[in-house]
Amino acid sequence: MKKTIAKRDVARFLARLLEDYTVYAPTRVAEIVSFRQIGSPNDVDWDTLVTRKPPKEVFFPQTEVLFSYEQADGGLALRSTEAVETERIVWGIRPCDVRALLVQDRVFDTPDARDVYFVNKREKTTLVGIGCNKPLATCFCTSLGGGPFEKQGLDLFLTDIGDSYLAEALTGRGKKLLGEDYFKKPTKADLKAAQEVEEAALARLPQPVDTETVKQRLDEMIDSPFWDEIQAVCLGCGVCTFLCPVCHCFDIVDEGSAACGQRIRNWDTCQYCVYTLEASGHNPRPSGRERVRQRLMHKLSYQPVTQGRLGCVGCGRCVQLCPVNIDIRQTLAELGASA
Amino acid sequence: MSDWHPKIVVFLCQWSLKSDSEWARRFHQPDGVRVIEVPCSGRVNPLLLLSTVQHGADGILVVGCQPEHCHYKEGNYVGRRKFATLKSFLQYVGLEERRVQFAWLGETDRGRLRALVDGLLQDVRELGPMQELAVRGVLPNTVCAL
Amino acid sequence: MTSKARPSATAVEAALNPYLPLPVRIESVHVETDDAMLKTFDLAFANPGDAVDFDFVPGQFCEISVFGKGEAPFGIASSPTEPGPLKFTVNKAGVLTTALHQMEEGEVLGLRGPLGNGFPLDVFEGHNLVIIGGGFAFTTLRSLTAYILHGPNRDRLKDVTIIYGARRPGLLLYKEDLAAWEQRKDISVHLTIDSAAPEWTKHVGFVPDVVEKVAPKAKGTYAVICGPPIMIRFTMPKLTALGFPPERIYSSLERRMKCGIGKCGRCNIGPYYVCKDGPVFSYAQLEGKPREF
Amino acid sequence: MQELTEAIQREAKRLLDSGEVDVVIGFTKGTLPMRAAPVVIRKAADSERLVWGPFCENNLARYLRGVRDKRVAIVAKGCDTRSIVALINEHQLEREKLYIIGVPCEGMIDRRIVPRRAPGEVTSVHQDGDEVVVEGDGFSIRLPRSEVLYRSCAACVHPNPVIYDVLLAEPVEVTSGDPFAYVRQIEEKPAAERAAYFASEAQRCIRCYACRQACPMCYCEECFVDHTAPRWMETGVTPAGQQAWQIGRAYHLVGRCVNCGACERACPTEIDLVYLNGKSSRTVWELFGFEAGVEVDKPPPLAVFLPDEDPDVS
Repeated sequence: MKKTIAKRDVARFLARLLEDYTVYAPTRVAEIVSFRQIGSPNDVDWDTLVTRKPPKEVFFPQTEVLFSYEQADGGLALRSTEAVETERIVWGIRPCDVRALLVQDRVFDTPDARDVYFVNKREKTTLVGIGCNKPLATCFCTSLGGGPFEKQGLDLFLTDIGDSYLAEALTGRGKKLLGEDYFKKPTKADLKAAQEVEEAALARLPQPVDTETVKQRLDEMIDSPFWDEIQAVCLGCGVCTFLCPVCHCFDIVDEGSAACGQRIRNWDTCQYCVYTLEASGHNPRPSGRERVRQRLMHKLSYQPVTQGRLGCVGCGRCVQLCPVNIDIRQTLAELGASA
Repeated sequence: MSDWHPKIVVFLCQWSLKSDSEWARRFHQPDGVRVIEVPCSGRVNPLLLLSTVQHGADGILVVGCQPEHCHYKEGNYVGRRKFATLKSFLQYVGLEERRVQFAWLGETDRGRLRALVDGLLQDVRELGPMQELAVRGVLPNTVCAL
Repeated sequence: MTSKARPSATAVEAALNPYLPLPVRIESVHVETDDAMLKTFDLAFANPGDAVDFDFVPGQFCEISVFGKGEAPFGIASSPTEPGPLKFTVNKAGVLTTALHQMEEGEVLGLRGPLGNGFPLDVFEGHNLVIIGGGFAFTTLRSLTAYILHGPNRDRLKDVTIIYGARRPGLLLYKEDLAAWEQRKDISVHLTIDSAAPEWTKHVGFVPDVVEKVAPKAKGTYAVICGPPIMIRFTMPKLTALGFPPERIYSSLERRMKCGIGKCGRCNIGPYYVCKDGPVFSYAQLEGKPREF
Repeated sequence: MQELTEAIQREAKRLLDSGEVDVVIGFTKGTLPMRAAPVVIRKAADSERLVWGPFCENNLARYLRGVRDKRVAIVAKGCDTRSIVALINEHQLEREKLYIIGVPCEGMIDRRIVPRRAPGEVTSVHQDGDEVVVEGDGFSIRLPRSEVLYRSCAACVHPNPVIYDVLLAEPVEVTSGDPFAYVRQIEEKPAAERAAYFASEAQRCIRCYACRQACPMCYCEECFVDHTAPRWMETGVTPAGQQAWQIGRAYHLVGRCVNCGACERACPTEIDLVYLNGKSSRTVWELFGFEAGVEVDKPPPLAVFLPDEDPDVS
């Protein structure tokens, strides 16, 4: 189902949604645009295409309490924080970030172990996506099978067609939102305009990479000097992984005493030396070589097997923000090039 | 915060005032004062002070021996430079000057420690509870009582 | 395994939230080695219903919570055939294990599990089995051995051989069990220490050399090997020389783990998670994967 | 710039060809506008990959700890050489194993400020005298270079290498400003305002430790933030944990920081880190007249003392 909403009505529509939902949207704080809970439609930043931090933190916060514990008189009381009360909306999520969530779904929501903290939030959330009319120079979703107007995983999809948005409901949840008065039947011109922006966006983006070849080559490169070249300049910081919408690794720690405290989880990264360091002092990934290899292999070789999806969606955050300009697109180009 | 009572921690060099562990026990500790003996004021890690503040202390006093009287010859000289820079740094990030105090005491200064502790308590009472540097606790409503 | 009685309330909750530990009580603590670096903790479920629901196979592990210090994975050293508390043998190494070593009878810990795959007993069935262990990596091997020797289970395997070494006699784990196994006719036990010691009448030398000396026949035999990396590195060529193909050599891998359920990522080796797809792997599975273990 | 690039390439080629060094650490062309990327060159033929320009923002001294076993040449601007001196003074490097290719520095362009002054996505930036030409889809603007320099560069008083084996250009003129003017701005605020400011900056910290990893002086085998016994601070992105990390890191650099600003440039959430480090440098200057990394064999100020000095403590 497709409808349109005039841009001047969007703020009122959002205000209406805020009555029933907790809404997360891109907001700007000290020049950094990230998804945060908004209190009013005015909080929304409409201009930023790729947010600094990915929206994964709405479902998988960087620091999250799993439960609090208390021990007294030989008894143990645990209070879990898994329950999610209110319905949520993530507003303005981009197709690449949605694609990343679909990978995370397959990590956190498996038949043998459902991560209730992630799953409960996912189940309570309506995703309102928006297409990317003018992809950035660092965007490469199309290299990896995605696209600036890909709709999979979304409930409602918006296309900016000038003075209004074309809104397409993709699920029952999306349809429910389209029920509001602000939405009108689209004209032929609206549909044509949407098609035109989509074509224009695609023209700005790179060609697909042969990811199957990339995987095959990587699998043969475990001992390759290739990794030494990357390691030589990699700082070993967590920027690429923390800002990656797909990366899902975490650490679990207790904050508190034996008597009472909280068990929390924090984002963690394979790029840190201490990530795999064992209490004995043994480290199965002793140098940057193994660590840079792990990141790329996990995304491009292992995840296609374990999650059935690539661990990179081409959002370009790691490309933009790597302090030493390590660029995964170069790796893809080198490995994906026909022999 | 009418039910607030100031909490202060004293890091006391075990050699200062020729004190031994007996001395600390004899020293009457008012409510809210915790005296921790350390082998040398030079050994007091700035991170320990930060951690103490974040664990709920409202004020800190570090006591070392007088210059030239360090049991380890120069521990307090090293400490002196460390604390001077630390103090200016903590003040810069917004900690009130009187929250963290340092003193060098000698054999004849037995009465002074008491006065310093009382002074710090008084300062902290005036300043109110420590709020800077964010007291620990991931979710405020589930923080344990310290 | 057969299905059990209705789960207790706690177990239901834990089944829905895989991160919630079940309360267990330290029933007893036993110092295993003469350097006191290894202790075995007998843990009993605080809620008896939880024990009923706890089905496991040898080779599986649990995440044990020491509240305030966190969680760490430990292989289950007791066998599912042994009634009573679960056994965990813990080497004092880091923050959590040091805290655990200081704990006493009656104190409460948390436990999540059983986790991981365990030894492939159905694969071993009808074959000979050689169990090779070194140092304190004998915990799940104890579970495996006790399981095999329990009642009719023994008939499911042909010859069973154990080769177990430690630096010196005082560092061998489970001395009473070893003594009892040595008395049995249906299992051959080879114990070794690194260098000769007074009153020691058994093998002297490193595990790889004893493997060579004992020379278990490879035909129709599976090998299970657990031990420090250096032992495994030198034993593998011996096994290969004896004719063991990689698909008939199994090992239980150790990696730092947190979630234990394949989410947190750190025990990833190639397409596997040691916690979820292991910890027991055949060497055939590990071929061509990064040697990150 | 082109001349310097060619001079660097020639020097690198000569050093590798003659076998004088095993590797050359320098910059190569980046993949984005306003970026140059650190590179480690091992073959003389690869020397042509080296570049110089207004985007060589990383402090390359950071890489020296990874190549201690080799004879190394390093392309170094003023701040890089100060870090080298500081590392030598802390016995982390041997001067004899290093060949320093000194490059006078005119200051690096802030890749975060420039896009904010442009009307659209920036696709190309180059320097033209005292101006920076910024181009993108349908626009081309010129900005005064002095307005788009990194804060640390604008305040720099050591743009010329303080130590080198070869200097590839005439030294640049040193501005005689107050190197700590930006610190003074903060100092003048009331304590509560300062506390609020640093708390709000710290709040953006994602604990990626890019600041630490980018810093030449952060060479500890195990960083205090990773200590588990004792654990000094909360582990997560909580206000207490974030602030403790920021303060702990900056304080640990007292008398060691050379104010290169590499930490701030690496920070993905643009935390004003130089204000923290700048303070520590200002303090050691005021108290001990010490400036890090300008004099070989002058030990860091917290490693020494003078018995008759009297730093204000009480």
